[in-house]
Amino acid sequence: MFQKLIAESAAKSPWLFHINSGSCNGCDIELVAVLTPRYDVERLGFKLAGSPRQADIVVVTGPVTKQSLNRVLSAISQVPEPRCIVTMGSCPQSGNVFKGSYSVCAPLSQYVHVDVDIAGCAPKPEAIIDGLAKATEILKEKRGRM
Amino acid sequence: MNLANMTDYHHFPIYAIMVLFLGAFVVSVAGTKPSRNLKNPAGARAWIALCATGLSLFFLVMLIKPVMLKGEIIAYWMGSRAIAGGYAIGIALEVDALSLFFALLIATAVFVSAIYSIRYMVHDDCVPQYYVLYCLLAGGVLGLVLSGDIFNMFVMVEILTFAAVALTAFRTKVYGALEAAFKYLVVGCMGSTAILTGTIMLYAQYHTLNLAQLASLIPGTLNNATKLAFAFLYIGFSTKAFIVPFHPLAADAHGAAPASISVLISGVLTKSGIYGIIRLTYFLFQTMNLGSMQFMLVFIGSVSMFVCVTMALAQHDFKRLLAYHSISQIGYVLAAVGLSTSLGISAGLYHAMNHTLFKGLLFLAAGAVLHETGTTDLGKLGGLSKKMPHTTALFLIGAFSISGVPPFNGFASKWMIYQASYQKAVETNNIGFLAVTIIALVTSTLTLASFVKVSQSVFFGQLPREYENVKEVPFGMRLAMGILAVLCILTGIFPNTVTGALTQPAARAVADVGEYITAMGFKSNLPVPEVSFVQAGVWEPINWLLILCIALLALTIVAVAGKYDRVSENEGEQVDTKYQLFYGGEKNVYSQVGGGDLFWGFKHNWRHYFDFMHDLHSGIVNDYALWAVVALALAIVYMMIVL
Amino acid sequence: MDFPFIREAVVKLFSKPSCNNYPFTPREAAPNYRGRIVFHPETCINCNMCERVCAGGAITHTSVKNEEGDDVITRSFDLGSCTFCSTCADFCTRHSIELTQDYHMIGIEEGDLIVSGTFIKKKPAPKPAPKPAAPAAAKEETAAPAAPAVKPRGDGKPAQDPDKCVYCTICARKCPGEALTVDRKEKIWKLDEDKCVACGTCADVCPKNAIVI
Amino acid sequence: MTANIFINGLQYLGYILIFPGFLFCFVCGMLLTGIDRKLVARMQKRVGPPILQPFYDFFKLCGKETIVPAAASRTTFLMTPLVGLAALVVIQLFIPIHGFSAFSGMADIIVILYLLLIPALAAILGAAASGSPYAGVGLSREMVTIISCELPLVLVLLAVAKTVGNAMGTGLCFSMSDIADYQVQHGSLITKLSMIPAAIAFAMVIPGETGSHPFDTAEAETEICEGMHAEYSGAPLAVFKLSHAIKVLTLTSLFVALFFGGIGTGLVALDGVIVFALCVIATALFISFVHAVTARLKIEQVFKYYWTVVSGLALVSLVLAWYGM
Amino acid sequence: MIQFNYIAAFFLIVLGFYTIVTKYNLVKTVIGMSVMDYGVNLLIITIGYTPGGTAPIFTAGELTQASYFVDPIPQALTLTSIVIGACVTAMSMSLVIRLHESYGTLDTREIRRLRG
Repeated sequence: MFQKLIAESAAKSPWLFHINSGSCNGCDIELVAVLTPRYDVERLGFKLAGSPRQADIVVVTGPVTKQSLNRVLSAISQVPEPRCIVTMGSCPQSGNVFKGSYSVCAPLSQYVHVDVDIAGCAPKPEAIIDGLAKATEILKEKRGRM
Repeated sequence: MNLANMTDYHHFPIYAIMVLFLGAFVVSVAGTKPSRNLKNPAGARAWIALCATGLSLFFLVMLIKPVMLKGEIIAYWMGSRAIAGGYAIGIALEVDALSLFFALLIATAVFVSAIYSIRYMVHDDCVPQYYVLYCLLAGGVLGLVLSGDIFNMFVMVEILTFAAVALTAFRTKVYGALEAAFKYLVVGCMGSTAILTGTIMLYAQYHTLNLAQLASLIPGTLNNATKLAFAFLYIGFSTKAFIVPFHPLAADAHGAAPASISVLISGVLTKSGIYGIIRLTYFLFQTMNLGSMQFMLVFIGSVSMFVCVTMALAQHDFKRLLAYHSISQIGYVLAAVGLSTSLGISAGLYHAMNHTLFKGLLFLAAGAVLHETGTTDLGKLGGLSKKMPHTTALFLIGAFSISGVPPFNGFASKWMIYQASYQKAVETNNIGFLAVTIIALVTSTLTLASFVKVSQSVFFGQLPREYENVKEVPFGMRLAMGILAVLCILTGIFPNTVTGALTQPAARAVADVGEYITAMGFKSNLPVPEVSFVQAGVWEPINWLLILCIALLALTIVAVAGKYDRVSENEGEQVDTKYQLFYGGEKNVYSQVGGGDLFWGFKHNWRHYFDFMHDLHSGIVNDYALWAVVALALAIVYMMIVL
Repeated sequence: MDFPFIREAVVKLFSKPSCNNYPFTPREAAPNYRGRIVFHPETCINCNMCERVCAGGAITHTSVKNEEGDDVITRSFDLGSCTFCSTCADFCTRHSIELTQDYHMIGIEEGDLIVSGTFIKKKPAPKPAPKPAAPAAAKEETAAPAAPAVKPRGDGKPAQDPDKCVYCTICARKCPGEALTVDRKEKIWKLDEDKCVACGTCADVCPKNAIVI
Repeated sequence: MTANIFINGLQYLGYILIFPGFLFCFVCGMLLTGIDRKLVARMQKRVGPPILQPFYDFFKLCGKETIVPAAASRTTFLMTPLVGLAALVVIQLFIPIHGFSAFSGMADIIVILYLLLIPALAAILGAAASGSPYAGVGLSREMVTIISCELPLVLVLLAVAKTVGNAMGTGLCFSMSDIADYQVQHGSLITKLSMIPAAIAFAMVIPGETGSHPFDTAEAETEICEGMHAEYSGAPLAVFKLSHAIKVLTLTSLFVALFFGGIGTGLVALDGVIVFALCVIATALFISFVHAVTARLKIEQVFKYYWTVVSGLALVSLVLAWYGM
Repeated sequence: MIQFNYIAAFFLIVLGFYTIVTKYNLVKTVIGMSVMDYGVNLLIITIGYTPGGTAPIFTAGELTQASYFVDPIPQALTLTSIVIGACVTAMSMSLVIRLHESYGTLDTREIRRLRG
């Protein structure tokens, strides 16, 4: 019963950790917009965590520049299981307009397994909410597997 | 002399002193050549010193039953030269509960420190000489507190000052050791001179040096010369107790001396000063029922308390920081003793005892860190808890004790001090004593803050590379610390037993001066006082701890059942990124929050005060001498006006 | 310390939250929102203009020959690389690309974010009608005399009016299929029939209106 | 005899585990936190999380992996949350609820004042043991906050001791249960003139002690990565969150027990308890309100604020109490 | 005339204090300490002085009244005090030598590594 409670709770209280890997701040602003009164994801239990140790969902924005690659990867590795990695915006998914630059290491998916991609440049807050909802489903499923 | 006569407990005080001086003699006779045993360069000499201190402790423990529990006062005339013609000619030892209380503290500290020294002094040269001085110091302090004769007190003060100065300068290579010793010597000698001058003035008036006789003669015959003598004696003993304005000496001396000696300086020498002040104010002059005297002691105690704790917050050296805390705690003792209520005296003595225990423990822990890493700079150390887990645990016990965290002993005694000062305030309807309660409570928190700083910058935080190979200290050193830690916990958990057996008899002895005089064979018409130790509040740590333990047990069961401790940890030598610290994703960043900046939020508001204090503690010996002279002048003026 | 928000806090405590309760009440995007790309392959003429103008390099195509020899062209738009700038749609002469108001673009599996469309480009193999233009590959001189009689070719491919043409090479530079070769010195205007997709861009950009379709 | 001891033991165990103890603390503390979060959200014109959200958070964290950093000292790192929680529950046991306290006669207000240090100290030690530099910054701020709160708290408690002592004729009274009894007999302390500034000062201390806005510098998640809890994950973090929730409950009920005790309607049997509960909730709402309308202060401002404004109020109260008003 | 002794004694003590406080040379500080000691010794001796008294030695028959003796106890005390004073001087001089070795100066204003 306790396990079931935990699995149920896992979907109801996902905490986000946001990593900016060289983003233009467009996506970052949208992610913050999600917390504002109009969208208010806190009613779904979402919360921005300050440290990766406390997070369930890692949201990566930005084209994963060469400087930030190792930092991003180590921060992601510090998130305890079960965790879910979400790329937000086009940059971490492909590199977007920075594609092919000598200093950009995107896509992120060639280094870690990315669970959810939220497309958009920058994504609309509704799209972010949808993506995070998908991420919580994956989270619950992962918790069930543990 | 037959054996039965020799084992009479009346002889034990002198045995306790003799054993130590004999020890010093035997050690010095054994020569100065270090033994080939690398683990113990002093060889058998260390064991001789240990035996001497142990025997001394044994003799004093044997005295607990007659003196503490039965209330007997041992008056012991050396060579049986008792009173002749109403005047005490011979040299006397007089052991009442107060003397024995301090003697027990001293003997315990000395014994534990001797255990510690064996392994601690391994790296030093001239270790044989160390033990000579060590025994001299111990004997000097013990002689001071057991003596029934004011001139002998002076002689013992000189002996212990000498030994202490020599031991402070013992590690001549240590940064500032010689300088600290010289400052201590100059101001210490001014103090000794003041004691001698005061003694002589008393002798000129009353033609006796015996404490009991002086106590019976002085009251009611105060004239200017007596007041002058009182001021001189008071300042002399203040220098020994290192209370404000003599605290910089303590800081210098503690920082430079070996840790085993710092234990003695803070746990033993300061106590001898406190003992002197108690004897002076309660016995010789019996001035403590005067509001002005109470005011002076409480004021100086509170100032010491607060000034030294703020000075400690500004320190960057482990041992200097501890030294300032030491004086801060002595401030507690002085303020409590100055309240002049039985509860206050009992609380003050209890705190004095606890101070010896926990400050000894802390200095030994600092010594352990110094022994393994070679430095006590808070900025350079860090993360030692992984390498020295036992030392860390013992340090934390000491830190909790000094910060007054229940259920350790510091809390029990501080709680008594708060109550005593508040009760005094209510009884006398004097809001000034209330300020003492508040200062004491705030100081306690500041102390905690300071020790959080130490634990963060020495034992926790990140381990610097150069200390990768640090190991736990040898068993002998841990044993010494362990003894003190166990005593810290026991005296904290059973406060009523401890106060009943040790501090209340001592406080009763302080109140009952007439008994002290008559025991020596003089006449006294002082009434037997009513002594009560009633407190408004209760502190029953056993019940409280029991509940806490049950709660903790229940939690632990839940935690274990819930596989709380099934955690993922790094395996193997290489540290995976998952187990590295989160530092913005950075790898291997050496970043430790400096020990000095931890309390910016507090210090920023007090920056003018801190700047002022820093300028004031200039480190020039002339300035400290000037403080001593000014203090003497102020004391003389104050005594002349109020007494 | 001052508390500038006390009044607002009290007022808002008793007012309705301004939350739009998104996942439970669906929401339309604002007008002119540029969301998910929809591709109409049936109108695409494979001019590749969209690929050329795409900043993020999100548009790719693959070309496979089927058994009849026709090119099977698959054009795919990677939404995960798109900046939704709408330049491709603006440049598309056939209006095959459309940015809808659908913002729901979540990728979980591989390919969730790929929009693609396939069409078959008939092989111009027998070259039945536009025969005359075919030999132009080698003979410039023959092309030049035919020039005066400039008239629309009817198959959507461009024809040059040599009188008007100043050989500015803009048409060649703008041609998405690189079917035009213009040499300014030699005064040559040449069309590669195979490459030309009859998009009409050259006629649009010609400053002298020298190209007719 | 044996049966009696057994029954007594069982009763005390029940106290510890169920009523004022763990279960009660867990449920009530979490509910208070949930209400707080909901209310703050509403004041910001948000919908806010469900009231049961803290429970979800707690259970979710219990199911997460617990990572012990390589630089941390394992035992300290894992044990400190439990010690802090146990100490908080013990304090809750000592706080009398309308004259009823599970373990009466054992708690003095200064003891409670010092017991309140233990959870904070446990958190600080755990943070230090984690070795994180962020935790280092966090713990130093927490320590400064403790220092800041200590002075006003001391003054308030001394004023209370003096007031009750005056009324009881003993001069001073430290016992928590005596204070509660006094209030049941003579009406609550807030009705006295001298206690009004003290109550205000105590109410201002609560946000500082619990680390809520605007005094949450120690856990500033946006600047120093959750500060003290930067390296905590999984179950230990859940315990810390629970401790925080219980601390709110403890401080608010201490506040009510000190100043609003003994108010009863006399209409129903348990009126005192109900009024007590309502007062606790009202105080918690007040804290939420302060949370919603303020922004985080700098740590030196926190110190300054507590040592000037709040301490001043408390001092006024103490002086008034001293002269028997 | 005994008052001059007292005045001289206190003058010496104060002179010692003055030297210690105002002189920035370590050797002068040591001299100040010695002067202070001598002042105290003079004080002790003066206290034991009885006008017209003789040495406190009993030789059979010469003296019958002990009141003609000077007080012997201060003399014993003085001996102790002198010994201690000598020790202080020796010890402080040895420290001064070591200080000069490691600091290269005797100026107290430069020997202030430990402060604050």
